[in-house]
Amino acid sequence: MTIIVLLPLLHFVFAVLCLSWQRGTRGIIVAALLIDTILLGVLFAVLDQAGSISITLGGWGRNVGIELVADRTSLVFGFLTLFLEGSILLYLWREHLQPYFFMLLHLLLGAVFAVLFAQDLFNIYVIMELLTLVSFLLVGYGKRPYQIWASLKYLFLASLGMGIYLLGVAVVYYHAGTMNLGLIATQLTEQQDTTWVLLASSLLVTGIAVKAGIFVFSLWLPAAHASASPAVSALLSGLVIKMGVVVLLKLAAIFPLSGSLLVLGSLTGILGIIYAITTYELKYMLAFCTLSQIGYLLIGIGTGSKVALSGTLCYAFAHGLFKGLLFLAAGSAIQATGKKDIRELIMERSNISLITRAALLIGTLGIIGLPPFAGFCGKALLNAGTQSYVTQIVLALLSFGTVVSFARLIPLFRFEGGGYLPRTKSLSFLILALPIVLFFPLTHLFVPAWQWQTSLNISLFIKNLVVIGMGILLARPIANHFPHLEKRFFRLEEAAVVILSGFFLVFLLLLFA
Amino acid sequence: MLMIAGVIVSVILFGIGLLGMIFRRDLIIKLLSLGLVNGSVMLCLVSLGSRANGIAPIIRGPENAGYVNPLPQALVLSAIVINFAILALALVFVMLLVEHYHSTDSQRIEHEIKREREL
Amino acid sequence: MRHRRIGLIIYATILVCCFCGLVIVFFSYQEPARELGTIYLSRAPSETGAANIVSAIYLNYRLYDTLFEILIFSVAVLGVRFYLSDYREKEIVEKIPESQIVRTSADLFFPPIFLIGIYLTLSGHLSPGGGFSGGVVAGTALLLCAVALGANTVGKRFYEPTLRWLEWGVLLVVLSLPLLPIVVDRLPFTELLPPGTMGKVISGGSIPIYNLLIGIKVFIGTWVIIHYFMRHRGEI
Amino acid sequence: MVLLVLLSMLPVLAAFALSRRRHLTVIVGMGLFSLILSAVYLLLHAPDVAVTEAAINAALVTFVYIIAIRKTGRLVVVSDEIPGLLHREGEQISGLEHEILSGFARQLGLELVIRFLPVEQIPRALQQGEADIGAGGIISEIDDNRVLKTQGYLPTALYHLSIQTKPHLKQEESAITGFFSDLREEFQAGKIQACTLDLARFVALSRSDLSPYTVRRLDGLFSYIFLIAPARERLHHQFVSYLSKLEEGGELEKLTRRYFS
Repeated sequence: MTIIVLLPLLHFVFAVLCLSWQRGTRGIIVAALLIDTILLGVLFAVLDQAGSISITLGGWGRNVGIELVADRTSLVFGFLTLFLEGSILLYLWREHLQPYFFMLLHLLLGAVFAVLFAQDLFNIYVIMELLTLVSFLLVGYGKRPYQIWASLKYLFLASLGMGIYLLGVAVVYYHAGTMNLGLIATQLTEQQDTTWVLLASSLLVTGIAVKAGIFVFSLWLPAAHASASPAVSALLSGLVIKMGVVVLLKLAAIFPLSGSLLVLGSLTGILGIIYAITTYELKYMLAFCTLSQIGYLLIGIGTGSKVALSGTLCYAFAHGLFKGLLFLAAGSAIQATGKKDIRELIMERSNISLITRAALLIGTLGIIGLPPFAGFCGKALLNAGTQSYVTQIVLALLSFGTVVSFARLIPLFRFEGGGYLPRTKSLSFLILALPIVLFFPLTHLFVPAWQWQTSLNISLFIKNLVVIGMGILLARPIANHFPHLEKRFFRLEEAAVVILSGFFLVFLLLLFA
Repeated sequence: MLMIAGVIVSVILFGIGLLGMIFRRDLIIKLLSLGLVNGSVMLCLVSLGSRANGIAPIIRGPENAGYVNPLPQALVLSAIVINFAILALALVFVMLLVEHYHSTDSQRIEHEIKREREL
Repeated sequence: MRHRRIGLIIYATILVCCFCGLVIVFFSYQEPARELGTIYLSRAPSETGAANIVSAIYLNYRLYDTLFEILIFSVAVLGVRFYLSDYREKEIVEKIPESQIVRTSADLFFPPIFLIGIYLTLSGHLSPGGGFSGGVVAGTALLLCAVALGANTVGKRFYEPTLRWLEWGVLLVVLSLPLLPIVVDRLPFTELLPPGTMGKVISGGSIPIYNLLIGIKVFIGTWVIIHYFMRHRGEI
Repeated sequence: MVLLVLLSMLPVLAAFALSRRRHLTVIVGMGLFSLILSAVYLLLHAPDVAVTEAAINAALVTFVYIIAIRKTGRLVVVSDEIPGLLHREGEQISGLEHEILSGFARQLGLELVIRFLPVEQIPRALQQGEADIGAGGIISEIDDNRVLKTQGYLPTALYHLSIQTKPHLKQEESAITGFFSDLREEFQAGKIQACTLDLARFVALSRSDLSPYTVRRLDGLFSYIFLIAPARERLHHQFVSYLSKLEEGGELEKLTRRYFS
């Protein structure tokens, strides 16, 4: 049971060591990876027996102390963290970075592990603030003015979101008398008048949504993710955004959020994909795509059935893998050619290393959900988990949009010679690419077999292939004839107003649900 | 009564901070508004824990009554430090931006960055 | 363009007003059924031995939160240091004229403020205060000196590498102390020291230790922040 | 009761502080706000929070912000004092270049600071980053690659003055050294043998007695320019576009007429 305390705290210790013992940075990296692997392995074994474990720090009962809980969700995200950590550290192996960078990296990983196990609303607030600050500093690491501005915008909006969240915590504490999620759940069943839940949950959801990459709330995301360095983008897009989703998962287990999450999910999915289709700058396109993919996860959480929740986990895991791979590969492609635009990258594809292009291809296949790659598994489970036709249509639309936006990358993949890529970077691509290809067997570790039996059928394969085929065929005409989209909302002032409007949207959705 | 007054004031402060964040174009003033937004939530928390004729939660004798709720105060202590960290770090970033763009006007900076991207 | 801006102003103002109204209405609509926080008041004196219940919660029941908070503070210090380090260093041209009044007042005020800082740090378990406020107050005392004598003069008295070692060493200790019980086969974050008699100077288990460590950490951090800002921005 | 008064003061103070224009007022106002807030915490029986709030928000944040804003927003101009272009009138500074520079500084939201420096020291000051812009009747002919130049904003002419009857055939060094005001005194004392002057300086000098000198107008097109510090490429870009906007809008002509009618 000590593991769930050790995982975050050891990373913090490593972070401090990174800074004070500068020559041993690489040794610390290897040690951290090893220890993470061992601890997660032990945790897997324990959870396989017990289902979930909890610990109350200091041994004080959960009504006064802080409780930490580990379950299947935290395990899945823990493994995702491990994969991304390994890949990113390998990617950065040859680069000359200051120990400061590695310290921030370890702090980020520690905070991520802490979020996975957190079970207390205020504890979540503190961890999320640490996560905000660390990712803020990581985005601005290059000190270029556009990076600084993107990260400052991120800090402004995320901090505003956390202020709203804290107000929500105050409401919850005032009425429920506790901040422990489990105790709140029991309070909710005991109390007769639970009108306050309306305000509390809309405040909490709004605050977290700003960090979770949901379209109307996280308008800072495209700039921040596109202007950070590749490894940081991969971490932010693959991991940090997911932490918001993890918290939403925890909240959804207690508060009645399903209807509003479905609407928010559809909204962020469709708006995100529309923006992704019209963007030609590769990293911006990937960032918008992140916004849309969060839609899948929210729809899964909102649906709430067991299969859909498994689908959410599956897709979150898969998305972390392929979005991390895509950002890393896109980073090295842009580095090799000096071009950012997809069209220009295609013109200069001979300068991009073959391995980078292969990595981009695998990432693309993963994200468009070609069976049996990673994206397909999550989509299949999500599809099987929902009963309503509206949701299924939205899911199909999302798939179609993703294919359309990624079909433009296809000309990159002509088999011809390419530039040089260091071996460590190829290896780091491999770490992420392998699980994407072998995703289906991997899922058996955390998805029960009966869920697969109910969700896999031949019509699903056909539907998926039809969507992909249509997407590839229609990609060019759609992208060419798309109207110009308003980008004003991405500015700081407007984004703050939009967050506030988003609060009322959530509130009204909860009111009428 | 006292508690509700505190809550009302803190919510009004929250609104003032929000308006400042949205309408003041100056980044430093925006930052201070952000500080106000976070600070107002702390006032809300503390006043939720308060009570009329209460005693500060420092035990002086054996009797056990009349103390105000200590938990929100402990939470607010953390929140104040977090707020400070945000304000200090964001200030450094604003300074770096001013060094480059010679302006604290958010819209101008945004405009300049857009132009640089198009170049 | 102008119409848009006015529209935005009206829209945002209405939204903010609605938001405030909504929250106030909800707060006044429903009052909590019972008194909150009594559990800490009844349990903390005997369990932790600290008279100041706030610090009992802060450094014992919810120590985990506090660890994150210290990390956030450290990240802030580190960020200030990293991002200001290659910011153009100001030649300190304009120095405060060496006026006797400023120097004397610095001499006069520095010791008492510094002592208040130390007192706040060490008596955090008995009375209001604690590591954070104590550290900041002590740092502010140093700031007074820096204003009077010049940041570089004061800065020279602190050898920076030592300071850095101390800062990170203290953080390391704070992070590993909660893990110490594992060695004696207990759960992490378990209190190992006896609570002692409430109200005595030595009481409260490990709360004074944490207060002292946090105080040192925050004192150094505050000084680093002030020093870096002064070095790169000129003095007051 | 005190508590209610303090509580009601809080929004008023916050709204007042945040609606001010000057950074210093806003920061000090928010510091005061924090102080009152900490008093409120004390009255709400939260002494721990009060101490921390006073130490961190009222003292530390205010202090750090005051240091930070201290030197933002300064546009340092080094210039020689030239009548008509940039000269002192009692306490005030006026002139065509001053008009242009203050308009530019206003557009950038910076405070204009003018330091007077002899002409030949201006490039060095710009290079060393002591100043941002060099002004004071600088001729487009200046041959200095170490600084950035703007386009000419006002055409001018060069005059060669010499005390001999025959004009010199040999190219002379520029005689403009030191402050122009010193130069004028030297002229009056008759210490100067020969020199080349621009129109503004020439006009200013011609008020005194120039009879011993032969005056010859040099061939070629000259105009006044500004110099920009080499490290400030963005500023250079902004200033050039500002000048061309002035020219297109006809405001430059209006200003010129005001000072050189």
